[in-house]
Parts: sequence; structure tokens; C-alpha cells
Amino acid sequence: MSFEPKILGIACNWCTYTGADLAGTTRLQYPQNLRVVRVMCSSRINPSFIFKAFQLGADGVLVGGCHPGDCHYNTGNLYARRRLAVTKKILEFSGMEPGRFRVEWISASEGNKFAEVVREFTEEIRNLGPQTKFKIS
Amino acid sequence: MSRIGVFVCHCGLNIAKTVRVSELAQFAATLPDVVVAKDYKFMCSTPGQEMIANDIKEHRLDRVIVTACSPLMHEQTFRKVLSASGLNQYLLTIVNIREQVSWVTHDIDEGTAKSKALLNGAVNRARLLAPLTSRVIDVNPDVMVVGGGIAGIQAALELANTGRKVYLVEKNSTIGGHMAQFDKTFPTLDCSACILTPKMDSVMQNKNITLMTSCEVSEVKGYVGNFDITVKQKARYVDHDKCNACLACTEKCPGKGVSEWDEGLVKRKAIYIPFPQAVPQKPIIDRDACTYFIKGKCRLCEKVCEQKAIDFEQQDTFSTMKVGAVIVATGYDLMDTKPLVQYGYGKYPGVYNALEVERLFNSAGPTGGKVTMRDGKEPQAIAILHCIGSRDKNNYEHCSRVCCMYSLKFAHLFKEKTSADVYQFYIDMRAAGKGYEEFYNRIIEEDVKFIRGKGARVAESADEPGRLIVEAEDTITGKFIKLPVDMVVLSPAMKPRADSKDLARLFNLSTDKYGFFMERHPKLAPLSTMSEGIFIAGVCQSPKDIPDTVAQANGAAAEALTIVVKDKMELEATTAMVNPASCCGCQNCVRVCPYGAPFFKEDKGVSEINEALCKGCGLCASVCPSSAIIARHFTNEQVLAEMEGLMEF
Amino acid sequence: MATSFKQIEENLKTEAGKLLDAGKVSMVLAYGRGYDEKHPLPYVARSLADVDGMVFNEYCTANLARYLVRYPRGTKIGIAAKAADSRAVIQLIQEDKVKRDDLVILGIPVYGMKNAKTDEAIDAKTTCGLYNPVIYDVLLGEEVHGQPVLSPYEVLEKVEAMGQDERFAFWKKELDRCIRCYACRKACPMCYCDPCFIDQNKPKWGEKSPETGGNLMYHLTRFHHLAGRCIDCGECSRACPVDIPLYLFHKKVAKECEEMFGQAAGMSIDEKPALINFRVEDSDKILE
Amino acid sequence: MLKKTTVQKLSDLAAGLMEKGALIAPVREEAGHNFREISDPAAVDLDFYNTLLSPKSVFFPHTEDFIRYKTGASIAEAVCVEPDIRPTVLFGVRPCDVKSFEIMDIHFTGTGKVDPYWAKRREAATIFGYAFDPNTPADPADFYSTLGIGAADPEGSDVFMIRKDQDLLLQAVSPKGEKLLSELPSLSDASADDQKYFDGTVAAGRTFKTRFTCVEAEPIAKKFEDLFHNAAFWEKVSEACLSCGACTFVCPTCYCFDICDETLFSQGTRRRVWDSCMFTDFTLEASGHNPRTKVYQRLRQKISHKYSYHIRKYGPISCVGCGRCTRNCPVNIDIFSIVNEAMKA
Repeated sequence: MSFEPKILGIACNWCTYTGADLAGTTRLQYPQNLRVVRVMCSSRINPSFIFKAFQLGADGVLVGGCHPGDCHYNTGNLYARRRLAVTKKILEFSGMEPGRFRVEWISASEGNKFAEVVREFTEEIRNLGPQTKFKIS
Repeated sequence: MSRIGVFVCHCGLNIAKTVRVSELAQFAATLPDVVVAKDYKFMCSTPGQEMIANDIKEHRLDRVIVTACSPLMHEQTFRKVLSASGLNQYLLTIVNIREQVSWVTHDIDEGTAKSKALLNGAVNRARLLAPLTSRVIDVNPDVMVVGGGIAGIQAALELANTGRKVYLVEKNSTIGGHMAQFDKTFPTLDCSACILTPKMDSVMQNKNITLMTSCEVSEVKGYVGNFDITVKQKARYVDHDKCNACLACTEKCPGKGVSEWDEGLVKRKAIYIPFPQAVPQKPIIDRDACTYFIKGKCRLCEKVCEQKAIDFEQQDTFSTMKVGAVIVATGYDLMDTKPLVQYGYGKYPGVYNALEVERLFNSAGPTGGKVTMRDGKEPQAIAILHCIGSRDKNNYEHCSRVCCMYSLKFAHLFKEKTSADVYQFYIDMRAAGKGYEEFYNRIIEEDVKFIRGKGARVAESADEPGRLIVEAEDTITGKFIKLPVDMVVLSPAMKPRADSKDLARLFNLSTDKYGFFMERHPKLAPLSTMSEGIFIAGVCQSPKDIPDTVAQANGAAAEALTIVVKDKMELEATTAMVNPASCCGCQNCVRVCPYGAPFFKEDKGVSEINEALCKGCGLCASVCPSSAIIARHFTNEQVLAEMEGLMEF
Repeated sequence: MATSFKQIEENLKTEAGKLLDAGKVSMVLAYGRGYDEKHPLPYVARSLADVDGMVFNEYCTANLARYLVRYPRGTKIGIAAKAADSRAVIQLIQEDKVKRDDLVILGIPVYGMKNAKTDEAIDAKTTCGLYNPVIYDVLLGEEVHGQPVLSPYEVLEKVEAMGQDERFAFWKKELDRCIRCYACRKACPMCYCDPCFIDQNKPKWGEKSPETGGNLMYHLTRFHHLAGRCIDCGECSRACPVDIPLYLFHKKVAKECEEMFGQAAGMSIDEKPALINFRVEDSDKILE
Repeated sequence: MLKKTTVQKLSDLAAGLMEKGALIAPVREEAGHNFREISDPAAVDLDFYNTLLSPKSVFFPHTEDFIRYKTGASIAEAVCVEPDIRPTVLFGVRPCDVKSFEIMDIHFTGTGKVDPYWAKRREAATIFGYAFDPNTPADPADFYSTLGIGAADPEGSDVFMIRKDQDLLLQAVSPKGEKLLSELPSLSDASADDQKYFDGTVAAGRTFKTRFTCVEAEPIAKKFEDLFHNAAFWEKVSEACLSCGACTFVCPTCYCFDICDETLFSQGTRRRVWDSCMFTDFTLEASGHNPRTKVYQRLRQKISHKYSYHIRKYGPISCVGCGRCTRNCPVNIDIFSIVNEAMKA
């Protein structure tokens, strides 16, 4: 049986989650490996959520927020950008494959981009294979 | 132990085509705490809603999960079902299996599997949901308008006419703003004073408006519906309650100040009213120009004042107003063009900026409406240079929007009042607006010369002393032009008031890099700000002309009304709170919150959150290292539980 | 030429005495005698009589800034601070845990500190490698010059050069050893949370048992909490009874933060901690 | 019965012991020596002063699973986790650490309630004690002689080992030890000379002095009772204390634990995990109240428990002077010095 990755998505309510809805409304097809948690803003994402996701066995984690400058809360994603960048560096230095964690800015009107990112990311995770390093068995 | 009901919607075939809905409901029934799980064709239909309502009662449900379309679609619908059934509306969870599952796959196995994972996450999360109640607060019915230009005047009048009490706060000693300086307005060329002064008088006459001139906001506390705003009344040295506006003092005064209204082109007295139609019609003393304040003796004004209104001992005073909403309409300054040395402003007397020229045309202006230059001569050739500092990466990137039109207006007035040749140096002509293109065409007909090229330099003529040479590249012919003229008019960039950043800090507004206030949403909320209850109108938001400014002012007044017409208002329920037992006093929350909701209690060493200011973004919760902040409805536990549920299958 | 340890000790006693005598501070945080020469104790002098108990030698490694948050806000405190310690003081001022006006910083320029456990020199390999305090009111010796100034990040090369799998194996081996005594966070001047996230049950971020899952969660999250705040004093690693080289990870995060945000922790009291700050022009490249 | 082998042939001895069951012996690790279950006989290493961590974890592991359950299911469905009990040889334990087992026995088996996990593991273990060298000065942190423990006390061990140059002398102390020694073919019989050396070393060990102060149980118990309300004393001695748990986790006689539920994907495990009285949340009550919020209160608890309450309740001081807490304290706090200071206060 081929490897079907489990990918956790965390999307902000105003942009990426709405963008994901738009992808659906316009019937764009993308792989079903992504499961999205909705939060109000990408700045809500505690770095420990990401570590935890990998411990829970996520093969990849995708964070989506508004484009910098378009944050519904003004500056949330500008903080998130820094905090998630550090999260990424920590993951990398701990030995996690850098490709397993990705942050994308996807606006409410970018259903296309959402579908494209999910397709691309799922493919990348598929190539990386199962994530075993952090997973608690 | 929770009692969870799961309701799976087919959405006709929208969902059922690629998700095995009955299998999903059967799966739900196996999950811990799920006491009832059903699927139905259209959950949002009346029978669907009734089914949920019945099951809430019958099965004593304390959590409801609707597995259907996006929460952005029907969350409100189903929340109402819960409320009507006596269940707190926040105990609802929506699982989005339409937009994010059935519509994005053709594979029913995949769709069903993903739906199960999502549902499992939702059950985990639902178990941890807490009932939330919105706090209801009293709303103060009054409004403050900051800035007494045309935007502030318009907004104040609109609000006052609905019966609201309005505080109109103006920094200067009169209202009227820049519009009071203009002679004519484009494109109709009606007289600015004729349309403005009646409005200024209406403000004065309106019983609902408290006019506060020579005043500045010094502190803003509170939140939407309940602002406490402290205003500084700057000392005027004239008791306006006693003054009867006879203006005898201004005649006798030996002091000489610079007339701001006339853009410094003439002097005024030290005790003065800025211009004849000023509102209020009562003088103030300019400390820096007053002989008494400078030399310690004079007090002539005091001697001639029969009302004993002069008070040299007057101090700044502070008073606090309680209002429910605020409109900020603080307008603009023109960019100081002196640093752009290539244009010679301040060096060559023949170089004027746009506002100075407005005054030259005005019959109440320094020249009585005659176009004569600083040397008293009438110009024979005039160059109007557009985009000075605007559309300029080195200064202001934005287009100031009104310069093209007022430059055309100037051209017309020059033609009317002089026999000079008039040249326009422009990059692009922008005449978007009702009647603007027509006005442009009309000016072309008036024998005004248009040179498509930005004025690059103004220099003194070597051949004809006193004359100026404008250098530019005519981008149509590609030729480099050196045009001798007598007068150069610069159309400088409009920029926010110098103190706009201070004001932004006071009102917790964000600004762009130049200091223009940021609207909540560039398209859908152009008058709201990120600070609830604070609205913006006019050029303080971005450059615009009078019609747009007035339209915004009306809009802002309506927005403010939506808040203050209600006696009470509900606050966001999904706010954050601090658990003081876990707070380590790091103040990260205080530093990051764009709304100023968290504050530090020095005595207890912990932060607290003013829930009235909180918008529920959750940033504070994620920067809180000791997890002391609970972001309601998106708590750490809820998110972690959902994640665990999503990853289980 | 660096001032001798003995001379620094004398100067410390003199200056601490002056401060206490004049009532400028209510206590001076310094070092006192431990059970032997090699094991001096952090020490608090509250009166002139206490000053005699102070010592300073090459084993006085503890970062005393860690104790600042223990006393009520507003307490006037004198503190002996070596180079990295002074950075911790700055960072605490940035975070408003202490006020600059409440502190008298007795700066110690020092070269030749030693790790009592290993007798190895303490240098840029395990700390920030500075010799002179960044901030002080009184300097207790001549500034150290002429010693090699090494990059605190050179030591990372080996771990950075590892492949992902090798590096994960490296950290797994190190972190699996953790016994969760929390000496690292307790010795850390920037770890002042009480409770720490890992102590909590609601939410439960990680398990308390010293096994891979909980250990990883505790340490990785702690690295994140200290990102842009760690001043690289190396105390966490010296405190660790099982010698986990936590300093390596902290150094890496500090290096990345410096590169991404253009500021190092604890270098200026006018800065804001990098992770509770942003610049509009921060590049999206940092996420790649 | 005194047997002997050489240090070179240690791995033969280890291999022999591994045939009898699990062998737990000192191995060299990054931070120092520790007791680990041996898979390679050559890994056993007797060139150590004392192990970094105490051997208590052999009988009282840091984490011990009690039951497994499914979340949301009835408690009746929970399954007990049977401890993995095998015949075990615990090899190379210093006399002070051997003594610690005796103190720990009080808590796990001696109070009428028997902890089956500890008791069964203890029962299944044969302890090979290992003398300190009385001819080398003790580590400056050690103070076991203060507590009446010799450098080479065979009591409490089943077999006691003394190093004689390149030889290792093994004396059977208990019948269990005697039986095991007789079954180890790699050992040879020791000479009378060896016996003399062995007895001499034991005797020398009894007069060997680590750091020393006179500690009698009764007066010291009283002293700490009197000092309980002397906050000034405790604040002073705890001024440097970071309140980490390093001292308690390396201590051979600290036995506090917490019961934790760990769940993942609806599978739960209830387990016992070491806890430390030095942690703030150790005494945190469900109401949010915490009787020991201050560092000095926690340090007072730790020391008074060992040097006062324990004496009152069970008789002996709950400390064996192994020096681990002092050696591993990040800020060099020394329990011995505090006890000394207390006696002077």
C-alpha cells in the first residue's frame, strides 16, 4: 500500500480558511491528506502546536495566514512570521526535515493558491516518507 | 462526561456524493460521549433544524456538532438553534465537510476517511468547549469629533442633527480647516467661503455641538461605547465667556504675528482672529508675538476691553469627556518643499506653494485677490509644477489626488485674473471624478499650455535678472525644456498632520509609513479602524478632495451612530483572559496586543485583559510563555485536543 | 592584562561596602564561600558586615542575574555581573522584570573562568565569549583586551554540518538523558515563569515522565521561549547534572535570530525582545 | 567465602553473572558513570569513584506504569501492568548506597504497606557492594562517615567486593551471595593474604574519615524542630537555592513520586513518576492553594525531612552522605554545611 501522509493544517479564519472554502466553492481538486484546524489568526499558533503535531504523528504541518499587511488584526501575522520562522529553525536544528513544516500566506480570494499549495506540499511529504522522528509510538 | 449530538448533513448530493454520510454518522456514534448521531438531507432546512432542537431536548445534549458546510456559511444559523433550545450557542461545533471535503475530491473513500478524522477532532474539541456569554455594556450616546475642517464640521453637524451631543475638538482657534483658505473649489468654481461659512455658523448655533477650539486630545481611556477622553484647553488669554467679539483689542494691538491663514504671506496682530469669518469670532493672544509676554509691559488690549475679558494669567486646563464613539478627521499638511532645493522654494521669491496661491486669489487674502507677486508685480508667465514630492519614491509614493485638479483651477484663475501665459508641468493628468474630465477639457480650451514632464529644476535666469527658468524633459517630444517664467507654483504632496503619529498612539490607530491612519479594511471598512468605536474621515486617512471628504464624513457619522443609537451593546464573547495564578508578569501580552487590551497590574505583578478591547485574535495566548492566557473558544486545550483527534485517524 | 581575581574580589568588597554603607542598595548579589575553594556560592550581602564573606575566583561562574526576579519590584539591588551576566541584566530590563534605576551593576571584566566540574576554561565554546560587561555602573577591574575574540557560533559548525538524521540521532541521545530535574530552567536568568508551561496539566504540553516525548517537548519549547532572549551564559548546561549540551541549541537559535532580526539578546536596554516585535519589512525568506 | 578474580577478567565475571539474570552495573557515560543493564559484558567498568545517579532507580524506576485504560471506557476495563521482575545482579554498589536501600526499605516495605514493585525487585536482586579505597581521600562533597558509614562496610550487600591492586576480592556476605559466588566458574579461591587484606580494608574503612561532623540523631532532630519557625535562618541558607530538583533526583534516599495519567489517542497509562519537594507545584493543591510557595520553605522541608521528621518517624537519618546532592547542585549548595550551620544556630 502506498504511503498516505497525514498533514495537519492550521489556518487563520479570515484569509486561509476562507481561501480553502473558496477552493471548494470553485470545485478545485486537491489531495485529502490535509486536516485543517481553524484558528482566528495565524498569530494564535503557539510554536508548541507545531511540535505537538509532529509528536501526534503528523507527517507535515502547513500553516496558512493572511498576507503580511492584510492581517485582520493588523499585525498578527507579522508576529507570527517571526515566531514561526524560529519554530522552523528549531525543527531543522533538532533534525526534523525542513520540508515537513511550511508557512504560506493565502488570502481569502486565493482558492487556487490554496489548492496548489496543498497539492505541492502533499507531494513533497509523500516523497519525504513517514515522519518517525518526533512521533510518539 | 459530555452528551454530544452529531448531525451529518447530506446537503442534497453536494456532500453525499463524495462522503458516505450514513457511515459517517455510524462512526460518530462509536466515539466517546456521542449519545446521538444522525444524518439528514438538508440540516439547514426547517425540519433539519427542528430535528436538532428536538434531539437537544430528548437526549439532553450539552454539545452539538453539525457536520455540514463551512462555519462561515451556517454557523450563525445553527447557533440560533442552540440558543432557542436553551443551549449556549458557543457549544456548537461545525465540521466543514462540504467546502473542504466533498467539493474538493471525487473519491468517496478519501472523502469519507477525511470526514471521519475531522469529525473525531471536532468531538475532542467539543468536549472541552465552554459556554460563553457576551458581556453587555452601557453605551454613552455622545460622540467626539476630532478636527474642525470640512470633514469634522460635516460629521459633527450630521450627528448633531440626529440629536446626539457632539464634542467638536479643534486645535486652532477657529474651525474651517484648509477649506477656509481656498478661494474657489474645482470643478464647479463655486466660492469656497460661500459654501463653508454657513456650515461653520451652523456648528456655532447648534445646541447639540460643544465647540472646543484651541483644544487638543491629551488622553484616551476606555473602549467602544465608553471612552473617557481628556482634552487640553490651551490658554487663549481671552475669556471667551466674557468676550463680546467687539474686536477693539485687535485694532489697538501693537504686536505682530505671522498670519497662518494667509500662509505667512502677511502679518497679523498678536491678539487676533485668524480671519474675518472665523468661528468662534473671538480673539486669542499669540504668546510668541505679544509685546506683554515678550517684554513684560503693554497690556493695551486689556485697557480697551470693556468686558474685562483679557486674562494674561490664563493656564491650560484639562477636562474629560465621556463619549461612545469618536471620529478622527485631522486632515493634512502640505509637504515642506524647502528641502527639495532644486525647486528653490524659500530661495526665490517667485516660487510659491499651492496654498499660498490659494490666498493670492482670495479677495480677503494678502493682495485683496489680485495676483501680484512678492515684488508687487503681476507675473507674465507662470509655471505650475505637479507632483512635487508626490509619486516620488524619495518622498511620498502616493498620488495626492487633488493636485491635478487644483492646478487646473489655478490655471483658470490665473487666466481670469492676469494676462500671463500659464504652463502645466505634469506627469499624468488625473481627472477622475464627476465633471473633472470636462473641467480639464475646458482648461485646455483656455489656452493653458500642458507640458508632459515633471519639473526637474527651478533656477534663476542668467539673462533676465529676477526671472526664473523651469527645467524639464517634455516626454512627448523627448526634448529638454528650459522655460523662462516669472512665477512658479509648486503642488506639494499632501501628508498627514505632523502630530498624526501621536494621535495614532492616543487612539491606538495604526498608520501607514507616512502616518495616514489605516482603515480596518481597505474596501469593506474604509471608515472603521482596528480600534472599535473610532472612525476616520477625510485626508487623515488618505489624500482626497472635498466631495470625497464630505462623503466620508457623512459615512463616519453614520458608522458612529450605529454604535451610539443603542443604549447597550454586546461585546465579543471569544475574548482572552488571564489566569493570574499562572501569569509570570513578563508583559509579552501587553507589548504585542494591537488593541491595548492587556495591561499590567504593577501591584500584583500580573497582567489583566480588558475584555471590552479584546478582539479575540489569540496572539497574546501564543506569546504567553506560561500559558496563563486563555483564548476563549480557541484555548490551548481545545486546539491540542482537536489536533489529536485529527491525527488519530 | 586582566585584573587578578584577588584584586577583583577586593574591589568587589570595597564597592559593595560603599553601596551598602551609603544605603544606595539594600543588598548586593555576589559570591561567597562554598564548601571548598572550587565551589563558591551565590551570596547576598545585606550589611557592611556581610561584605567580608564575599569571594571571587575563577569558579564563580553562576549568573547572578537569575536571582534578580526573586526580590520585590523596586528593591534596590547591587549585582556583580560578568560579561554574559550583564547581558542577562539588560534583557531583564528590556522585559521590565527589573528597572535600570533599581540596580547598581558592578561589572566584572574577566578572563580565565573555569568550569569546576571539568576544569575546562569557560570561553566562546560554551558561552557568548565576551570578556567585558556590556552595561555597568562600576567596573571592578580593567577591561580585558588583547585576548582572542572568538565567535560564539564557531562551536556550532560540527552539529550544523551533520545531516538531518545524524543530527536528530545526536539530539535524541542527548535529550533522552534528561532526568527532568529542571536545573536548566532554574539556573537560567531568563526562565522566570512560575509555573513553567511544562508543569501545567491544563493544557498538558508534554508528559512529566523523563521519556523522549516529554523531554523533546520541554526542551524544544524552552528553546523557542528563549529565542531572542537567551544571552548565551551557558548556565543551563553547567547546571545540568547529566551534561546535556543545551548551550549548542541555544547558540543556534540565537545565531538564527541575530541573522533574521538583526539584533542579539541583551545588548541594549532600548531594544524590544525580537520575538515580541516585528518589522513590516521582515522578509518572507526567513520562513524558507 | 572469599573469591577472587582480576580486573582484566571482569568481563568474564560479568558474562557469568548475566547467565544468572539481568546484570546492572556501572558503565561509563558522557556525564559520568551510571548503573545500566548490561548487554555487553565488556561495558562493565569499575574505574569510577561513584555513579552520577544513585542506584535507587533499579528498584524504584523514574517512571513505572501501573494501569492501562481506554479513555471514556469503564474503570473495570482498565488493565494492570505487571512489573517486569527478573533475577537481577546489582553490581558495584558503594557502601553508602547499599545503606540507602535499607532506608528506602522502610518506606516501601517497612510500614505495614508493601509496595509490590519495590519489594519484588529488591527480592529478586543480589547486591554486589564495592568498597571505596580507604587509601585515597574521599571526594570533598562526601560525608558518609558522619553518618556512621564506613568506606568498606560489607553489611547490606550479598557479596562485597574490594579492589586489591589488579585483583578483585569478592566476599560472600549473605547466603544468597554465597550461593551465587559458588556458581561462578570464572572466580578462583582467594588466599589467606587476600583475606587479611580484605579484613584490613574493611577495618580501615570504618575509621576512614570523609568530611566529618558529629551528628547524633536525637539532638539534630530536635534542633531542626526548633529551627522550623526560624525563617531568617532558612532564608539565609536558601538564598542561593534555585529550587531545581537536581539534588532530589540524584539522591539515593529521596522517594517522592507523583501519579500521572498520560493519554494519547484515547489510550491512557497511569504511571508513577519521580517528583521533587523542591518543585513549586509539589505542594500545589487542587484549590490553587500552595503551602510552600517560597524557596526557603521547600529547602527547609527537604532538609528537615531527612534530618528530623524521618528520625522522629522511623529512627534513622534519611541521608547516607554520598555527596551527590552537593556535587550536582548547580550553585554548590552543600547540605552538610547547612546541617553544620543549623547545629551552630
